[in-house]
Amino acid sequence: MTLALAVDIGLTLLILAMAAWTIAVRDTFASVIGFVTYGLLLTLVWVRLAAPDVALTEAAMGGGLTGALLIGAAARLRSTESASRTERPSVLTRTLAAVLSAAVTAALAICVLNLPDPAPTLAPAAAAQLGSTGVGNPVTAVLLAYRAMDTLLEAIVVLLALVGVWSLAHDRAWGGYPQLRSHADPDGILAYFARVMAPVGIIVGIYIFWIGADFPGGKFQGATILAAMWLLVIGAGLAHLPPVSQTWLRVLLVAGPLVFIVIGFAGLVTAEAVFAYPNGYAKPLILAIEIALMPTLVLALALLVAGAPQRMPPQ
Amino acid sequence: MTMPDFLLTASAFVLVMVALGLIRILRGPEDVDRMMAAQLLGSGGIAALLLLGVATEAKAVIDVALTLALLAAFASVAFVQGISRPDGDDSKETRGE
Amino acid sequence: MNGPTLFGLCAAALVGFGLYGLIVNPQPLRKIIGFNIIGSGVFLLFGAIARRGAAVGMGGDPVPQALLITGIVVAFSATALAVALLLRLFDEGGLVTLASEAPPTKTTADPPDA
Amino acid sequence: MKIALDIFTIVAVMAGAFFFLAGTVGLLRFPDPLTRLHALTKADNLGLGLVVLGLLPQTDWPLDTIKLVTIWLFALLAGATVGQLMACAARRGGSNTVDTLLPPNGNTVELSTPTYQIVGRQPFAAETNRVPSRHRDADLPLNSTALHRGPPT
Repeated sequence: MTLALAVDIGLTLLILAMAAWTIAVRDTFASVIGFVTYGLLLTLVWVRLAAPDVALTEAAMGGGLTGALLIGAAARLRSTESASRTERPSVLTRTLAAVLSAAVTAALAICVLNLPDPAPTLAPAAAAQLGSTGVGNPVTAVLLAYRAMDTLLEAIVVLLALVGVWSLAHDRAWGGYPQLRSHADPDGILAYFARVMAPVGIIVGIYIFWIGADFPGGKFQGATILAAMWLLVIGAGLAHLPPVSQTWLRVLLVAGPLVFIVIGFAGLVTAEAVFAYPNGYAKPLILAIEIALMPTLVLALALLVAGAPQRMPPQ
Repeated sequence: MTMPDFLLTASAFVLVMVALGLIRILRGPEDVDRMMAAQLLGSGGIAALLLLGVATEAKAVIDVALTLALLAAFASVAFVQGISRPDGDDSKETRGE
Repeated sequence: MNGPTLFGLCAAALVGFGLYGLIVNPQPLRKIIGFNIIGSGVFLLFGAIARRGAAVGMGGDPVPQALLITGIVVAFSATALAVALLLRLFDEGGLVTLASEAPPTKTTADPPDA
Repeated sequence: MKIALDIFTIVAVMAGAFFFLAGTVGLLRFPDPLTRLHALTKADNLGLGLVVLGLLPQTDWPLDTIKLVTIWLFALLAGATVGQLMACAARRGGSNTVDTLLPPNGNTVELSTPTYQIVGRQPFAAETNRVPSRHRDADLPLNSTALHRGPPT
């Protein structure tokens, strides 16, 4: 057990060093690289905390998609770097910030050290109900059975964020193509990479989605992988993003939450409550919701990375 | 020394190696160098994760490593594109829609 | 000292780092990164608490873990929206600043035609 | 048989760990980006590859085995692609060489927004000073001797 603790301590030190450097480094581009590295280390921590579902999400979101999003922004904003450096706050501000941050850290640390023992847990309650959902993975069961409302609202949050991003388009680019376009030679190495990687990646994404019912995995993780593969193909110059005014795109984007809501409210008739599933039908209904949410999430996550429309729609 | 202990030690060793490689992230000097250190952390992290997973017989860890391998590759490509693109502006693009 | 406590303390420190970066870094993109580090610190704290709730053969309490997944996805969405706002600000004036005496911006630029 | 497989695991994992050591030492000690890249690919391909190879006897056939091999293939593919792209970026002198990506006449790039030209261009001039002049030729063929010119840093 001491060996495992040594690994934990090393991991902690590594993470703290990486976070401090990400905050302190002058160059924004370097900071983004630090942040992605930090996300990768967090994935290892989630595994150490016996939360493989969270580790999968962190690996997909924290490192991959957020990294691509931030790097695109950092590249575009590079010309503002030197102007921003002149705005460095005064010594007083920095001291006050350091004191405040240290106080927050100390308060949280005291809370951590005084957590109740034995720890309260809902694990037995979740385990007791697991059989009735027909789902093997307790996290998926929580996401789609006991706390389905959260998951629905989460999908809607992703959608609303996308609407927010789109609404930041210039008037003339309204409903047009997102900025993301490739500089890559369509016969170059990147195209080759995308041609080989994307099909295998799509299989992995669907696999992660599919095993989510019984093992760690699920729609968010699978959708993130699929979104990343789509962006990869676009980045390699093999495909284009559609203009955001396309009808099929908008239909697919709202279809997932809509199916979720319909099934949820059908519970009022078929079972006793909203988001209750009739006996014996829990698993197929959960599966139906997951499958309907999948395209919504893939499209929404990829388009969030692509950003606001920048070019005019076709006339 | 049992097999899990050996694998755990190997995992810790790889992590330490990767941590030393992170000095390159601190030093730079160019973003390319930093990216290389991040790439080393990517493959080292995957190796450490696999060793850890097999040592503790946690099957799901292999899936995590698989996801990590995919997304790390994706992020690396996004980074190189970001580096070779001065300000993200693409008006020099000649291929029309 | 055990694993969850260790990572809980690590999480507390991360929140502190992120808060400092959020306040001190002048560039808005860096503030977004700082904010994300605060977020991950909070997630990690939550994860440590979930790990302490390990029972009935589960490695951790599944309810906080499910909330964590929700949280990570929502954090990503918020980050994407913040970045989009930032880029729009850049498109407007060519400069990104939160300073009160912002330099006069040029007229609104139009995107090129496709 | 079990013992033979275990010994194989130990040998392969140790060899893999050695290549991570080699990669780290190279990344820290080598003088310029291209040689460091050379060291990195050793850790990437051989280090991870040998670790995966060593773990194969310890995992279940067939699904886990396929996954492990897939992970290594991903790493190989990504390493080869990103390595080449990074080498191109390093040859140009890294990320700060904005000027190498501009057309030869330098100052007139058709940026999409007129505003960028006025405000966004200024810092570029400052950045230019940081780039060694011999790195400014952007369009050298890949197989030219340019590959050997990296300055010791």
